[in-house]
Amino acid sequence: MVSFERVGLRYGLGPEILRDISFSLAPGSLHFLTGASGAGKSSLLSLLYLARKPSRGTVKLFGEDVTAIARRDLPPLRRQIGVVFQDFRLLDHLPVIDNVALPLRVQGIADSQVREHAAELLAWVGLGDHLNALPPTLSGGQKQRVAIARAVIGRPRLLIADEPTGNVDDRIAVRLMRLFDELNRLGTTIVIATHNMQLVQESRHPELRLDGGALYQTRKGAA
Amino acid sequence: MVSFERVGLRYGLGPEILRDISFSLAPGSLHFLTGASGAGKSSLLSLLYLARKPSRGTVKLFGEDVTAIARRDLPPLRRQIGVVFQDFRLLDHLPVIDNVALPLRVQGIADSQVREHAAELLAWVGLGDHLNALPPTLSGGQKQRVAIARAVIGRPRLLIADEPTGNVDDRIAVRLMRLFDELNRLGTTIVIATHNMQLVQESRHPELRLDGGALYQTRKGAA
Amino acid sequence: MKGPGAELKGSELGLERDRERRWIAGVIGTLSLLAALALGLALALSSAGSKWRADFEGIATIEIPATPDPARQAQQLRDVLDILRLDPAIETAQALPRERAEALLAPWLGAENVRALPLPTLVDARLKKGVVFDAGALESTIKTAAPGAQVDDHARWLGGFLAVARAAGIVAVVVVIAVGIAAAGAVGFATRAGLAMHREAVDILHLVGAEDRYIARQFARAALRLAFVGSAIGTGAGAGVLAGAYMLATATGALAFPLPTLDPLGWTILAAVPLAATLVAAISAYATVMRALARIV
Amino acid sequence: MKGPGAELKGSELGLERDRERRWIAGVIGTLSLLAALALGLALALSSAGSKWRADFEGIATIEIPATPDPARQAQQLRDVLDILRLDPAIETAQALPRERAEALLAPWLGAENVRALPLPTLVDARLKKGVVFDAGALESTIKTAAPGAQVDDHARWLGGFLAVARAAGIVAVVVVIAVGIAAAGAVGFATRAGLAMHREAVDILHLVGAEDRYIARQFARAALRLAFVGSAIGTGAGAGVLAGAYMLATATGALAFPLPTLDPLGWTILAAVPLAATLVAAISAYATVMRALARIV
Ligand SMILES: Nc1ncnc2c1ncn2[C@@H]1O[C@H](COP(=O)(O)OP(=O)(O)OP(=O)(O)O)[C@@H](O)[C@H]1O
Ligand SMILES: Nc1ncnc2c1ncn2[C@@H]1O[C@H](COP(=O)(O)OP(=O)(O)OP(=O)(O)O)[C@@H](O)[C@H]1O
Ligand SMILES: [Mg+2]
Ligand SMILES: [Mg+2]
Repeated sequence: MVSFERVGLRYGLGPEILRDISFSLAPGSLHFLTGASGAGKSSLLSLLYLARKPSRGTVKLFGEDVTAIARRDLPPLRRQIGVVFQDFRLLDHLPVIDNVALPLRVQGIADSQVREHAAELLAWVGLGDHLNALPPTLSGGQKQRVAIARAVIGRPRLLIADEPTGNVDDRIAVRLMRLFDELNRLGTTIVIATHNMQLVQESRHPELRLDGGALYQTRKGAA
Repeated sequence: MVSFERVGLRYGLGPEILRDISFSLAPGSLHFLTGASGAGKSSLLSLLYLARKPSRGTVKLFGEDVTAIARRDLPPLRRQIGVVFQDFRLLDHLPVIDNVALPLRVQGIADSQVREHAAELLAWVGLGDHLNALPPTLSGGQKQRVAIARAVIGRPRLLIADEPTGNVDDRIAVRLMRLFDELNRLGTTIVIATHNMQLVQESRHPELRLDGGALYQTRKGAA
Repeated sequence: MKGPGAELKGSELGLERDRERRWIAGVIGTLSLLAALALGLALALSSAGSKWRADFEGIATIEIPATPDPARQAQQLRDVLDILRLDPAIETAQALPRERAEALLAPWLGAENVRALPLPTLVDARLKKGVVFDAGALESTIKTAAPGAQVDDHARWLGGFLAVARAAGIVAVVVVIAVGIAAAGAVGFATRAGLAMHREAVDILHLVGAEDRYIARQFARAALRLAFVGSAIGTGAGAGVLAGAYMLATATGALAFPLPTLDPLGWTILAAVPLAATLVAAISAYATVMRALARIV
Repeated sequence: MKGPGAELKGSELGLERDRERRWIAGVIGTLSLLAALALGLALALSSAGSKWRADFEGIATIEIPATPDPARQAQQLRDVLDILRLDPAIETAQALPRERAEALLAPWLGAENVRALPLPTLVDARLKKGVVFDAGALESTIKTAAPGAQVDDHARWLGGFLAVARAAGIVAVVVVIAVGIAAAGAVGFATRAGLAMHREAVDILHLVGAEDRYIARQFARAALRLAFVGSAIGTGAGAGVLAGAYMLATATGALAFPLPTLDPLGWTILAAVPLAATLVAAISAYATVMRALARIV
């Protein structure tokens, strides 16, 4: 599903943020990605969701070497990946429902179908009565849930979430984890970066820990 | 220091987010503000840092009724308030050190003094080696610490933090809480909105809880 | 707040709400106005050229200088007419009545005085079509009969005028091409500015799987809309100026230039200006976005 | 990455990096060019007016018509000169030499023929300063000596010309005012667009305690910079066009208009155009921001 081979990443002429990272994720697995602030979690995830290419090494996704892929072949790959960004990245001038519908819209799927589906998903994350709100009028936790709905609407094979419980209280955090679990059971491979150690410890899923640019696979477990 | 009298807040023609809120904060106190996502924490704080006026009721700050204040008298009041926003609100095109220096700069204080002070503060929050980085190149937790440094550089009498530990791990969360405690001991009145119930429970400071638009003062305590 | 279904298809970037880029409509409008005026002027000159050529091509004028002796001058005229009748290139020849010359001088000398004056005689000769006419050779021959006589086949000034009209046509084409390049450049600039402004939204679209052309289409559509409005107004203003100039010219009778108000080809060419401008803008925006996006990951 | 201290004071909004608003320099430039041309033309006309007035005011021309009898015409001239010498409004009077009139007609009739012709006689009369001169009355008197004689004191065409120059001056002032209003409007529009673009940054500045005028100053500074560059280029181009026109006019000798190349007042007025434009832009930006900010919390 996902495999990194001796991957290194640096920004510009800076030091290597990630050094010699090798790991692979089995289809249908769920992993937590942990590490101190600035350890490189978001950076590693950005390699996974194809926002940048590694400085060295190989990243394989769904069996394809994405470091060698042509630009025009990226969109179909990206459509199989759902992402919840740490800073949400919603389009402020579009109503919530259109933000959620975006991944289907850009594929040219008919509006009527898309909106119904988006409305269902928003109800599912508890925002059924905010369909037409604009993102700037939402609370932090509400935005986060819109971001999650957008990430899953395309039924991605790989779901990536960066700190998805950072802005919600424990009750919602637990609910979101159950939601991720459910998607995982339906076959989606999931990677969740988080600071919430309680969440990690209470879960049966394995943890990948970043420290000093290296990746440690602790609790080789259930997946 | 701060007192709310029968304060109500609605956005546009929507329902009242806050209803009949009355409370007061003693000088030198530290309060947590809790509540579910969407309960109105950020909204209440925005009344405190003078970003909006309540729909009804009276808000007094430092003894002045800010609901009746003239526009031109706001800046001096705002300079006595430091804010850490939930979404950081850094200026992306300015280096970190200039972002931190901003509150002093807009008061016309000489650059030389300001920069030294900003550099010290950044070292104090653990970003001494990122003085000239631009915010988009920082990790989530790093941005949050820049936002905190900016909030305290003006030695505010009132410090308001919205989810200041949302993007950092427990180790840094504890360090930040110690930092707030320290500022509080030096006399700063502090209000922290948070979902981190562990943080609240481990602290000796009182909690204000928002629920259904009403405010409940639990654990009337130390302050 | 907008209701569901209230937004336009393909408005994810919200480009249509950018007031900052509306100046491009003004630029395209001004350029269209320029293009319309250049084209209109060139068409006017070319149509005037055809008319003047029809009027003056095929006519030569012979001037026999004034002499104090009217009888001698009359004899010279008869000799010249004889020569002209024998010339194979000349169809007909006819002396202009003396009144034409008198009318020219009357304001200077008083009509009464002029009547007593010796005046030059003018002869109009209609040339045969398709036969080469050599004004120089004819002049030499005529000078034997009437010393100092001159032959003017209008070729010099008509040729000069036609050269000017041709040059104006070339200038108009150059202006239209320059205007097209300037419009494409301005739209390219505005599009790059728009890309920079919406960089974040473009990133989001990419990350949710949008193809470059999906994004480029939105910019092309926005440019198309602005360019169409601008160029329609600009071309309309240009056509208005041309029509106004025509009316002024006919009203005062000051200009001999027939303006191409009723030339259907001319109006078609003018009407094509906004369409061309719109097309140029849309293509420029599309190409700019595709090129810019190819440079990012 | 910028080192500490590398950035300009007061650049918190980063307005100087907005490429989207650079068009305002082009607009201000075009408007300045317009203002410079309008002013230059008005100054040229006014200076030409002074010169022509100096040349022609105080001179009257008397024309005695041609008669076939030269002796009679000479007698008429003598009579007219006598009348003129007695007129209290006339300082001196002098007949123009016959050659002047001959030169005018030679191209038409041939120099030889003209020499034998009866021609009208022209007399220049210099008027006394401060004495009222009645051309009509003089003409009646002269007609008794020389029937058909005409007196022209140039007042009509000089008056017409001066009226045109005055009208041009008024038009120039109106153009400059309109240009100023348009510039202020464009800057206001661009500033509102800039405020919208940087709304978030403006909010941040407010929340950390910045006063409205602190923010307004940044916009004023940005507008000032753009307007200065634009208007300097535009006014320079306008001055170039005026200088080019002057050179062309003097080289071809085609124009009798002396252009104000060396009139220090004229150049000062032209030099004031970019300064005025810059000032207008800065003030408009400042006022726009202050007004817009007063409307938010
Ligand atoms: N675009 C960038 N350019 C330069 N440096 C960057 C960029 N993005 C991140 N960095 C640097 O890379 C390091 C790792 O950042 P990253 O965002 O991956 O950390 P993280 O583990 O996600 O942290 P957090 O838990 O705070 O979100 C940081 O030191 C950061 O300053
Ligand atoms: N600008 C706005 N316009 C309209 N509604 C708004 C606006 N800002 C907030 N709201 C609404 O007010 C309610 C409270 O929002 P608020 O951001 O205060 O919640 P919160 O307690 O901070 O939540 P969170 O923990 O998720 O940050 C939400 O339902 C939100 O949709
Ligand atoms: Mg991160
Ligand atoms: Mg909040």
